[in-house]
Amino acid sequence: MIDKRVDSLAAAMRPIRDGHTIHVSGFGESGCPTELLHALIEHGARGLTIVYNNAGNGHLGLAALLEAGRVRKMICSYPRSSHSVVFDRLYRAGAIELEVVPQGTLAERIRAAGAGIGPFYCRTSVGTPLADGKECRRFGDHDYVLEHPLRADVALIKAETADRWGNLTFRKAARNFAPIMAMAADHTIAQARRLVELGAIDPEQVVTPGAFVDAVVRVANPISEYEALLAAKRP
Amino acid sequence: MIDKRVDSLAAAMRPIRDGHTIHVSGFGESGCPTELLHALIEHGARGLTIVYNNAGNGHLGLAALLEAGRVRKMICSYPRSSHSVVFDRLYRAGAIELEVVPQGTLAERIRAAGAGIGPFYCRTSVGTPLADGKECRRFGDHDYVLEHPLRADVALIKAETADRWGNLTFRKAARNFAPIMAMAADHTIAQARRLVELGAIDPEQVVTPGAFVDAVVRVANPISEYEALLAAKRP
Amino acid sequence: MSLTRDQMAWRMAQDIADGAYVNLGIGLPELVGNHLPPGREIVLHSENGILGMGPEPAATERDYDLINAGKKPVTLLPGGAYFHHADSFAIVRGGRLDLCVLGAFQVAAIGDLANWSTGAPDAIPAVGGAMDIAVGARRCVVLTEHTTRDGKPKLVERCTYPLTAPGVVRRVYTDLAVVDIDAGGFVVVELAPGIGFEAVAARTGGPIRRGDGCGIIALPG
Amino acid sequence: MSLTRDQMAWRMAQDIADGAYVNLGIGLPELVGNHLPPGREIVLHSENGILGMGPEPAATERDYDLINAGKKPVTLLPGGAYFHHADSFAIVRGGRLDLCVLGAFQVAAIGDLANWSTGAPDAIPAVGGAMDIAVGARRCVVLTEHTTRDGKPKLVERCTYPLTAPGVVRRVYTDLAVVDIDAGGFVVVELAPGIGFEAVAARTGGPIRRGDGCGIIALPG
Repeated sequence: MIDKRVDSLAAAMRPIRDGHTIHVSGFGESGCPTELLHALIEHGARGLTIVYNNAGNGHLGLAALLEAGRVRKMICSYPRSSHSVVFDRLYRAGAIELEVVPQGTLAERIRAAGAGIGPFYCRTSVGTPLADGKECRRFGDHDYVLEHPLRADVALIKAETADRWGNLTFRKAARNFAPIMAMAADHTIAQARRLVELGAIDPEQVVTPGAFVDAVVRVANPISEYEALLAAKRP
Repeated sequence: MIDKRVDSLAAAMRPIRDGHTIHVSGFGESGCPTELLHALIEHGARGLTIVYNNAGNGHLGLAALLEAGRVRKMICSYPRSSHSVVFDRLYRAGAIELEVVPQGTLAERIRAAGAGIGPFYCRTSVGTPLADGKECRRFGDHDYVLEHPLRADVALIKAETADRWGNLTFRKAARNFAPIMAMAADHTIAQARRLVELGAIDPEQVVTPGAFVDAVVRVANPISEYEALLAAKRP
Repeated sequence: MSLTRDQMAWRMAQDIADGAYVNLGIGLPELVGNHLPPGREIVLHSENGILGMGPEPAATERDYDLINAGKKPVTLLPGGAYFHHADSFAIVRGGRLDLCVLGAFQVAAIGDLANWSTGAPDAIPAVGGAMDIAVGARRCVVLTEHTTRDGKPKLVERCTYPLTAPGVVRRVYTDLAVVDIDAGGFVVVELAPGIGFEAVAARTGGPIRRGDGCGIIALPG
Repeated sequence: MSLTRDQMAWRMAQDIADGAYVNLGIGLPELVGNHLPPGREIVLHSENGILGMGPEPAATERDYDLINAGKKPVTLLPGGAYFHHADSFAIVRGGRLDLCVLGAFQVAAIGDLANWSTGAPDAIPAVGGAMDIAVGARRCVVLTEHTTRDGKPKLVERCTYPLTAPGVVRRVYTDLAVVDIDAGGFVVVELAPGIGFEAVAARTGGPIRRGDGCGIIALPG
């Protein structure tokens, strides 16, 4: 029998090792698996490379993982926000490595890894400093840079609904990076607000098929990063 | 106002020109826009290059287009079936050009065009005759061949539900090539069994967003290729 | 008199065609969404996986699973759709985004755009989706003040800041003028009411000329 | 006695682990689906965009929008899903397909597979998804008769037909034996009841040896 449901957040973290590369879904707060990140802090893995669009807000979720000193390198498109205080401090102290990737190229590199293709040529970043050191080549009327697939050992993603085969649906724009990150990791762990019976998700409406998912944990009431930031501001 | 609904099949064909490359959705009968293909015959365009997984069955749909002598070249993965009599005859007579592409590479080349990326490296076909003449290159432990995006002037696809913005859903495995072909054409025409009010398709369940679709035509009761083949066999 | 930020956004919005698929950059370009001409259906794209973005919701209706690229709560219009990030940038690079409206630090007379980094040694580099969108959109225009806060030209001969993309900008909407970019450099096609061509040229750092039939920006009553 | 096609499919099916994601090639491999061991949940993938394929439907329930890669009507199990062709081959190449079971014209002692073309000058070339699946699946096995209809070996030293993929096949299930492929060539690990190693070797065209602990295929009562 296939049963990808895992009883606890702690149990879900067991495959993670020091030095792993980890995809983390989300765009700002939307779609970020905050509870999985907190479980990762408890788990204790160090020297991680984190692939995430941003670099964390306030002092919870990814910011808390950064603050705990577990992250060696961030790969992201926009590691700056009015609340990215922890990353700012680490970066300015030279305590963390940063690879900035254009957002669409980041998404496409992740998807290429998930689709099992090799490097691909992309026009984005040609003629900019982000193309420095990359192979540049002309096809037809355009110049392209060669971009490499970005695969992870583990993906931590946030879903709305899951079943025991690992089929997933998402909520509104919280979908963002989750489906492609789920494809592009050796071991994909999803937190889901609801676990439903097999067959309860319409097969036409499955966004991420279970083949891409290894473990599912229920988090019925995920933390709202926005609410937490508001609360932190209150006197 | 955005209204991509077109009144007639004939009107939908107007943007098609002689010599166009045309994506046609479907896998066998499933998802093949037979009525759009029949309208294309009526329209009269010649010298077409058709991208389709197979090469037509019996004497309707794509087979009828081939039989009418409108196709210069087929690009497909599997141009052979027990009923592909028209293509067989044309091919053996040297009356049609054929480019055979592995099915996954075909899908990925179409998607690359749709995603606006350039050529990509793929392991499939390395060491086989289908890699002959292609650039081969090693990355890490594997050899890859360079594959090029496959874009079309027009895509003809079959959908289940459409709205006036061109949002589409599909039915079961009839989805197959339609969503990626819709992405990869300058002008995408969809036949849909049902046209619904704007907002009637749940935004989470849109498979092809309207941005990829230019025209929608209602075909409430599409021809069943299977039934037609059966009928042709009856005495 | 130079235009207000809302007047700049309004002027830009008048040029968006009915039925256009449009991405509005973070900051000043976001204001364009408040001034879309009535009677036109314009589909706003957000790179985090939305087509058909609607206006900001009431405070009680905010949903942080439905935010724009600037991380602000938005709404979804009937006909809108959600999709993942790779599909979202497929729309951008795949030729299905008719227009992007971006902010800028500098725009060069040859269409180069610099809008992601001032190159300051202590700045944390952050690019977001700007490079993908600038290269991918069928038409790329800029909405920005004509000069920096300390009066330096933003329209320049060559960008001194790191580029976002070379040769992409077709038109710039500023508080002083509407400026096209062609093979000869900047061309003023409309002036803000009360602003003379010479005043614009004096605040511009690259080759600029007055376009044939250059008019006055007609602001709403 | 050589195995029937159903016995061959049955034997292969016994090696599929509970929870495996599996693609069954067109033809003989399709029969494996009829012999999946009870008590194991095995998810069948079809390259036209299906995970969780179930058995053939009753004649009255056939739906030609739900067909397998061989274009035959199938059903969908609870937990199944539909997706488009690019996503389908992402499963294949992206490392999420545990096993593929393919037919073959020839399998070489170094694991090369030839199963799409006999190279005949009048044949219409047609490859389908075989190349992608042979390269992409984590484990690739072949299910085929040991020899051609006219008695020529299908297990050969080097393939003479055009390759599907080099060096991918790990095991071959035939009507005579179960044959692994390792650095030394073919290794017989099980023999059909009543079939001797010498008889298998005589019908094999490449280096072959008897594996340690080579047993007899245990067929169901």
